[in-house]
Amino acid sequence: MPVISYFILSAILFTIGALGVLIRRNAIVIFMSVELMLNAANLAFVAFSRLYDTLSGQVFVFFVITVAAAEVAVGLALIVAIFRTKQSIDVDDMSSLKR
Amino acid sequence: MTLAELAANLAKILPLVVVILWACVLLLVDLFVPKERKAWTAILAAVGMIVALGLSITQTGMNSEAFGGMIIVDGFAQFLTILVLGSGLVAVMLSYDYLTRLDIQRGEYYVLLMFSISGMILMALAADLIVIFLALELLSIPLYVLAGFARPRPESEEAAIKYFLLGAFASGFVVYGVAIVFGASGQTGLNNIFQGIQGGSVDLALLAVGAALILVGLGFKVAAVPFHMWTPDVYEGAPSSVTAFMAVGAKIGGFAALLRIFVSSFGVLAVDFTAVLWGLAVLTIILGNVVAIAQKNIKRMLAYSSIAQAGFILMALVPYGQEDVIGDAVAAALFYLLAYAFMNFAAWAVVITLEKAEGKGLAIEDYAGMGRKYPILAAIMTIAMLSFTGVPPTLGFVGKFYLFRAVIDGGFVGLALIGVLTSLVSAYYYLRVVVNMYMRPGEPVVQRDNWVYLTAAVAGIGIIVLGIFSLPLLTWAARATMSAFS
Amino acid sequence: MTSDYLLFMVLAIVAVASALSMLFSRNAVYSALFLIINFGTIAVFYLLLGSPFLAMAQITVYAGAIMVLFLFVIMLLGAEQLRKEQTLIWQQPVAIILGLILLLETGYIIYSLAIQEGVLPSFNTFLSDYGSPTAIGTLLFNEYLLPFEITSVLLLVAMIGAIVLTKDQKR
Amino acid sequence: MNFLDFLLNPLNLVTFFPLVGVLVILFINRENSNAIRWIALIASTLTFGISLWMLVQFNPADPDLQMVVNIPWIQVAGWEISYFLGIDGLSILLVLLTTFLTPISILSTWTAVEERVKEFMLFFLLLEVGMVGVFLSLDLFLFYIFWEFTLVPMYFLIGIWGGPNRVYAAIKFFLYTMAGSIMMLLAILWLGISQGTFSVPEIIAAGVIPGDIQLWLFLAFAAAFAIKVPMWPLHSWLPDAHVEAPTAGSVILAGVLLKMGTYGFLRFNLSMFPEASVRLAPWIAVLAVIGIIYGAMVSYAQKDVKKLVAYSSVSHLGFVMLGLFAINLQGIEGGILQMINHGISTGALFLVVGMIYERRHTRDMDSFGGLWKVMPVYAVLTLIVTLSSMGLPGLNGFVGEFTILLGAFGSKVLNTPWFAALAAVGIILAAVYLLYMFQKLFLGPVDKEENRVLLDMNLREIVTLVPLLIFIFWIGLYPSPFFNLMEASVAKLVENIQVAAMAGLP
Amino acid sequence: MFLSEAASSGPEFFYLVPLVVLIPVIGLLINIIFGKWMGEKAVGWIASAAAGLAFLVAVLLGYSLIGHPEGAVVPLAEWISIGEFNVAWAFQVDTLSVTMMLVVAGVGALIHIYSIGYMHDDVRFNNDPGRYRRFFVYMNLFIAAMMILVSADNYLMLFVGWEGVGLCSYLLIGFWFEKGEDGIGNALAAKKAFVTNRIGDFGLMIAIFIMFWAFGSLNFEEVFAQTSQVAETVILAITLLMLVGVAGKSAQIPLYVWLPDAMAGPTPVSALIHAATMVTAGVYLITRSFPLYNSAPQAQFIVAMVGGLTAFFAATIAVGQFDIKKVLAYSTISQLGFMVAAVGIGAYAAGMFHLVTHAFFKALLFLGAGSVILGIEHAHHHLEHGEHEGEGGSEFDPQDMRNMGGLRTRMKTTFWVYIIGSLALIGIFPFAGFWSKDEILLEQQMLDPPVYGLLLAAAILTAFYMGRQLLMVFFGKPRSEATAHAKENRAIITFPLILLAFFSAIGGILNLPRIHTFTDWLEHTVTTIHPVEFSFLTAVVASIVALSGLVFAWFIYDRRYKKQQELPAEKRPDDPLRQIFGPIFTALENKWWVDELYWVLFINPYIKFSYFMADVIDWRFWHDWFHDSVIVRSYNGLARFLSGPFDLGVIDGIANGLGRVTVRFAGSLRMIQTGFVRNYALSVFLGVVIIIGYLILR
Repeated sequence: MPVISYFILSAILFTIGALGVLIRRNAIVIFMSVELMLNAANLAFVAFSRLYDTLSGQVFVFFVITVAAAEVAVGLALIVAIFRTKQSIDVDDMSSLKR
Repeated sequence: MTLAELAANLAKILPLVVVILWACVLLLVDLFVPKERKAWTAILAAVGMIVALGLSITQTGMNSEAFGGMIIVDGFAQFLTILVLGSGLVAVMLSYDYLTRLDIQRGEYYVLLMFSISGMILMALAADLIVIFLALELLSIPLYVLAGFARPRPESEEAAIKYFLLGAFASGFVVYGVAIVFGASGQTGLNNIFQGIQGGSVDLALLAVGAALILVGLGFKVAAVPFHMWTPDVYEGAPSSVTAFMAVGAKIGGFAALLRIFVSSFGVLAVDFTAVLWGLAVLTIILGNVVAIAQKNIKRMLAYSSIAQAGFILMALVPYGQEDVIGDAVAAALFYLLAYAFMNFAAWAVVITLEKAEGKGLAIEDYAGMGRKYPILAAIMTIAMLSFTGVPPTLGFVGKFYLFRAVIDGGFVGLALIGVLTSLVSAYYYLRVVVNMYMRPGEPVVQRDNWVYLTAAVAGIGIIVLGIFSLPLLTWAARATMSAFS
Repeated sequence: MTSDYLLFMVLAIVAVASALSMLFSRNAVYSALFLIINFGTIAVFYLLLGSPFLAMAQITVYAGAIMVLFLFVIMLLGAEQLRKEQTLIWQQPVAIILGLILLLETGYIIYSLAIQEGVLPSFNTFLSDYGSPTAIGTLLFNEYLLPFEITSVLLLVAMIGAIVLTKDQKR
Repeated sequence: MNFLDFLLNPLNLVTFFPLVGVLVILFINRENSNAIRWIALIASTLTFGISLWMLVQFNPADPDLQMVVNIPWIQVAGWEISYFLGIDGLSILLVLLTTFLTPISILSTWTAVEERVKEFMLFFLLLEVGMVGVFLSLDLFLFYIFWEFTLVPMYFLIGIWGGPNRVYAAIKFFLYTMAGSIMMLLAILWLGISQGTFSVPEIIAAGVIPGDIQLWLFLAFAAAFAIKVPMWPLHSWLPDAHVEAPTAGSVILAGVLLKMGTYGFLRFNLSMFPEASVRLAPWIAVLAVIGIIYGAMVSYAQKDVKKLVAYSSVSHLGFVMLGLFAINLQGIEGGILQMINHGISTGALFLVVGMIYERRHTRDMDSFGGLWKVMPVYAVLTLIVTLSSMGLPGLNGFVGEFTILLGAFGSKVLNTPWFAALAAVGIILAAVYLLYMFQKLFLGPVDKEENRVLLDMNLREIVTLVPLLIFIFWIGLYPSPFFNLMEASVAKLVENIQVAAMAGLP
Repeated sequence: MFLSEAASSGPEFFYLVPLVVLIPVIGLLINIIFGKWMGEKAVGWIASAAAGLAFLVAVLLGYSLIGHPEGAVVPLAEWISIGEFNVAWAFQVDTLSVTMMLVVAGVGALIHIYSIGYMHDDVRFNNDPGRYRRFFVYMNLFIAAMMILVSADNYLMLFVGWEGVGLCSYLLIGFWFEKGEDGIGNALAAKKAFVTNRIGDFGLMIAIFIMFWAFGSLNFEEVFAQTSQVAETVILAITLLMLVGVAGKSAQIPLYVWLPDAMAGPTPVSALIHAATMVTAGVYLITRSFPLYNSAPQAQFIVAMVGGLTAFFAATIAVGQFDIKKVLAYSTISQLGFMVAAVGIGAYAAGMFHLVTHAFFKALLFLGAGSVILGIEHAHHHLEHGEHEGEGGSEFDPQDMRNMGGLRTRMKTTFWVYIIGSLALIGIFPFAGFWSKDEILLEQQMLDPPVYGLLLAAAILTAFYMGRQLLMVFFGKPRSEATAHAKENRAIITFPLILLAFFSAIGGILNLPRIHTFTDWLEHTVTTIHPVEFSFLTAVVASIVALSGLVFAWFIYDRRYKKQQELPAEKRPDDPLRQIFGPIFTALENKWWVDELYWVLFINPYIKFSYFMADVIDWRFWHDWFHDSVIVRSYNGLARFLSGPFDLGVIDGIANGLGRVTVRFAGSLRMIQTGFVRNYALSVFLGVVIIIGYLILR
């Protein structure tokens, strides 16, 4: 099982995640896409970690998961807060700051 | 790791530990501080930072590793630590009255501020990609919250969500970049990666891609074009005191990591990245300076200006692969960051005095008549603007001089030329503020705020005095660099 | 090897498909559910790659806690679907084209890596306790003590942040 | 050098003494305008006194730098920046001109500037510090600091106390001059890196800059100086700045700031890049001659007196440039003297224009006429100044222009008399536009009612103008003391250039 | 000779020479500083005394020269000294310079005295008595400048005087600066004089440059000593460029146009500056530079030709003028032509001789004319005041000869001195002009026949126009009320006239044939001249020519004029000549339209071009367009372009530009205005794609 397969898979997932950020308007979905990106990266990490027979990659993934959790807490709180004022979580509605 | 080892390691990062613990304690103490006495929280936060500052100063000359090489305590880290702590202190001074005015005075503000500062300090200390990533998050997440601190003001919330979503997006790239670097080298420690490269066991093409993605993520933090677009919106929407702090702090953090990573580990990639960094720097200074002209809101203008300033600092990274130049270049970057902190706080202090609730008083036209009515504030703003432009004898001039010198020394005369030309362009919009203050009639009303006045005065005088007597600072920056990268 | 390969391919297809479905689902709830599937497959990959600890973490923290939180918020806000109108018509095609370009670029990099001998080879056999929770735990509390502590701070910060952002500002 | 020596060095004193005035003024209530005026006047007059003391100590026979202050300033990580002041024959007259014109300008603002006197005087004294610093500093870094620093006060002088279009003019002034100086900044950096020092004498002494690079450095420095001068076609900021600036600002702008450009050519381009100077001299001469003719023609077609005088500066400074790049004794000495002459004559012209503007609040020449009848003293003094400006023999302008043209005519570097011959046409044209101006203002019948009641010059105005008139006659009739001051240094400069670059010339 | 013996053993007064400059300067300073508190008389007399004292010094110098004819150089002070370029304030005393000094100070003193009376009236007619003092200051300044010119020992100091007298000329022509055509005519005339002179000075200046680089000095002695060592072409260039200067100052073709206009100055000025002294500076310059001219024969040829042509050309114009002073002005140009022609062929003595005699009789004629004008003006004013209506006030021109006539009975002294002056000018034996002109004609006849022809023609015309003037002014009947009431002037005015008339009559004795006092005197300085033997034939030819001109004038302006008086008023021509020559007379009256030609060829194009440069090139193109459009607008444009997606204005602008069809499209285009997070993310993503793409591609 070449590591390349995992790499390819993670690249595809990462791109899909990035695309999600680019084309979805729902803030929550965008946020989920970011999570997908992180997961893609994690996958690569674990694969490379396996390749080099070291655990530091896995540890990194552990940290990433934790960070993701922290981000989710703040992010969702923000989204909720915004929804309270704007009654919308469409990011395109959040464009009063411009020019 | 034994307890003794742990203690020894923690001792090396004592300023950081103090800031974090102080923040935790402050969080608890704040519960007992009544709402109308939040000044105590502010003062305690400031004291904490002063303590950390003192501890950091005692570390002068230290050059050692901690936590198995994940942390490097050296002059570079110390320089930035002191800079960050100083900025934090100033941020507290700028914030207190302002928050009261906006009716968002809450103790968590200072706690979050301190956590963000701890992230920045960690960034300066970090020598492992894992730590760098964590530090990045540690500095960012409090900033996301702080940007939305003026909740439920919609622009503040909007700034927060934009900053947050894009920040998360950018950290996605950082993570993936770290993954690829790890894939190429099997290491996360910067020193290990460097040794791996020396040993020839690293695939450079893959490493370059990883480095590129890390560059993107950090470029986002320092607001380099084309990763800058959040900047104006967030700067405008966030409370001004936060913006002032963020403009300096996030840049320090971002550049600390960029300099550390690229200079200490990725020197071999210079063939690839010289051009990339060149392009980024050029795009950033040009776009930042040019678009700033079109701005009518002073916060947005300062945002673009900060983009441009980031571009200038990026210039220092361009010759990063040349060993004989890089020392000067990094020192120039450090010095410029310091100069930038001064100019930035001087300008923002004046902005804060003039800002009224509901975002009034932020148009550049609102500065009309300042020169007559508030000559000292106007003078400070003018000094800041001139320093941004790079007119001697200000700190900004010395900073640019040093930067361009390093750039030319590295053989990038064209880059320096673009740098000076865009400085010229920048004169146009910086002068517009001056024009409004001195040459147009108006009746501005300033909020009386002694701490902010003090900040403005100190920063303003510092810009001139340190501009003339810049030797100690230059020496400091040069020593800091020497201890880290030679 | 073949069975491994087959398993990998099936899971990979599931992962990509669920990711794409997440991407194109109109309904945010569906998106979340697809994402959970995706995370599940990734957890399986972790198992395949010899990290049972991470697989567990993935299922419990990610698929479990985080995604449930997502779903909860979606439901709470009643924001499953946005109004139909598209605001940025050119954003979508441009983004997709750029995504394709990025994939092409990645493909090229991987291709050029693949034709090089010795770079990114196949995996070795497992070491005895590779990826075991014990091993990872030891690492975390020794070598990676500092990052570990930082993550704790990070979580604390997130907590404060969430409170600050949602707490009603009552007198 | 101990501290007292440092403090009492004439160069330090003359540079920074105005700051004493600044400090005092800072502590005076802004309502108390008269006290502020007096302090500014006294401070600048004392500065002039100090500069005279400096003149006494100056040894004209010594071609080298004198009264040197050279202490390390920023010396770290390969920077060799010193606080390096010195004076020689090339700069002494310009320093004196600066300290001389400043009190006169301040005196001229007595009634013209009524608003924000405090700031005005602060900026003015700061400007003096910058200008004197420019002429005295010999470290490129220090020079650049002073050089750029002068922009700021001048920018405010134009922008706050200027005419209706002042903001535009001020910004244009700032941006144009800054555009040039940033090019110079690059060249300075390059020199600092490649030579390992920013000290001008050391760079000259080393003399190792290869020819082609000299060319680039020359151009970079020239960009800054040519805009400042301003040489055609970079003059477009000048009419705006002059027309909008308050009288005192115009006097200093024309009198001193423009000289910073020509002085820069002299001190830096000619001294540091001799080969490039010799190679590019004909091109500079071409621009200078175009400037002379062009400035004269365009002056003639102006309706606004101040604009006319402003354009005449383009013409006059063309002469200076031509002289400097004749690269012989006559040309350069004439050029330096002409800098002084232009400072005096054009300064006086601006003062004169300011006086009438203060009375009538217009500068349109069509709204005057026949003023000689109403204001005879004013007319006569203006006539003398006008004649001096057009180079009438016996007055200062002639000595400068003649020696310049003489030098340019036989210059080995320019190698053709045609430059001088064409430039001499500029003298004819100068008569055309200046007499036209004089005629429009003073001759003919008094056909405007409001002109009939104008008051002649008062004592203060006469006092402002008379010192300038004294120099107009003095330099015209007996310029030897002035030439003597510069002779040795110029001779050394010319010799250096000859040794470095002109060996192969016929 | 007794005198020379006495002088050679007597004291030398050479060291006094700076006084010729300083005394007038002192005079003018006294008048400037104290004049305000002194009476008019005192001012006038101080100025006159200054001129007189200067004359006295000149006499003393002349006396010393008799004993020491080699003269001396008296240095006063260093002036400009740069490297090998050394010029001093130093005075040359020799027979040539002292001759000039004597003329300048002598005639000058007389005219000063005359002015005391003349200006007293003039300032009152012009309603500005305050200007009296100014006049005398200018006059003294002129004497000083002229003295610098003639006493310089080097070309640069000469140049100082050269331009200095130009300045005085400017000031005095514009003395009544609010008068003249449209109130500005005089000022314009003054400017014209100065600028035209500057054109000449330009030539002289270039000549000086060449001289310095060829000879290494500007000192007369040093330059002349090296003449033989310098290439001929260089000397040719120097001499020709000097001729340009001469043409300017001495009003030769093509730069003579300023002199007629210069008559706008008060009459004493015309007499002193524009007839007797300043305009002869050119002749002096050529004489002074004789070693140069002698070694450049081509230049000499051209000089003589210019002189001859000018003499003839100006004489033709003089025939068609009605202004009493304009006639004299053209006559002066013509006579200057004679002198230039003379010095052009190397007849320096003849030229200088004519210069001296001309100074006498032309000053006399001008002053006489002034006397006439004053007389008429007096009467005119008297009439105006008496009748309270007058003859239309300002329309009346007291200088127009058509308003004169019959004055011989009313202004007897003036009439007689005028007759003497005219005869001297015409060259009637034995008046001064006869001798000097004869000498010129004689030399021309021998050396340059074509020019001789021109001069002869000029001589006949001279006689004709002077006859015309005499007849129109003094004979016949008065043609205006004012003329009819004109009275002779006071003694202060007539006294100098008489004195000048005396010299005009006997001036010839200075250089009588066979004695050659003047030639010998000058030979000490101008070493190449030799006395020429008197030719009876030439004298007779010249006399016949002169007389025939007079006779023609009599025929036309007496006989024919009287006939015309019988015609009805509307058919009566203002000048009988108009009837005879018709269009040619109109051409003469309009000065051959030379001024108009210059206007079309040079002045107007210059003005137009200046305005074009200023308005179009400099302002609209360079200042506005280049700065505002190219720099600022492209700059703003760039700014807007870069911030384009954020800027509605640009999108709207594009939409409008695209026209109606695309308006609907613009609705969606407008959507790209942003503030959208996703856009920002896209930008980040784009950056990633590009950077990675770059890494792959390189």
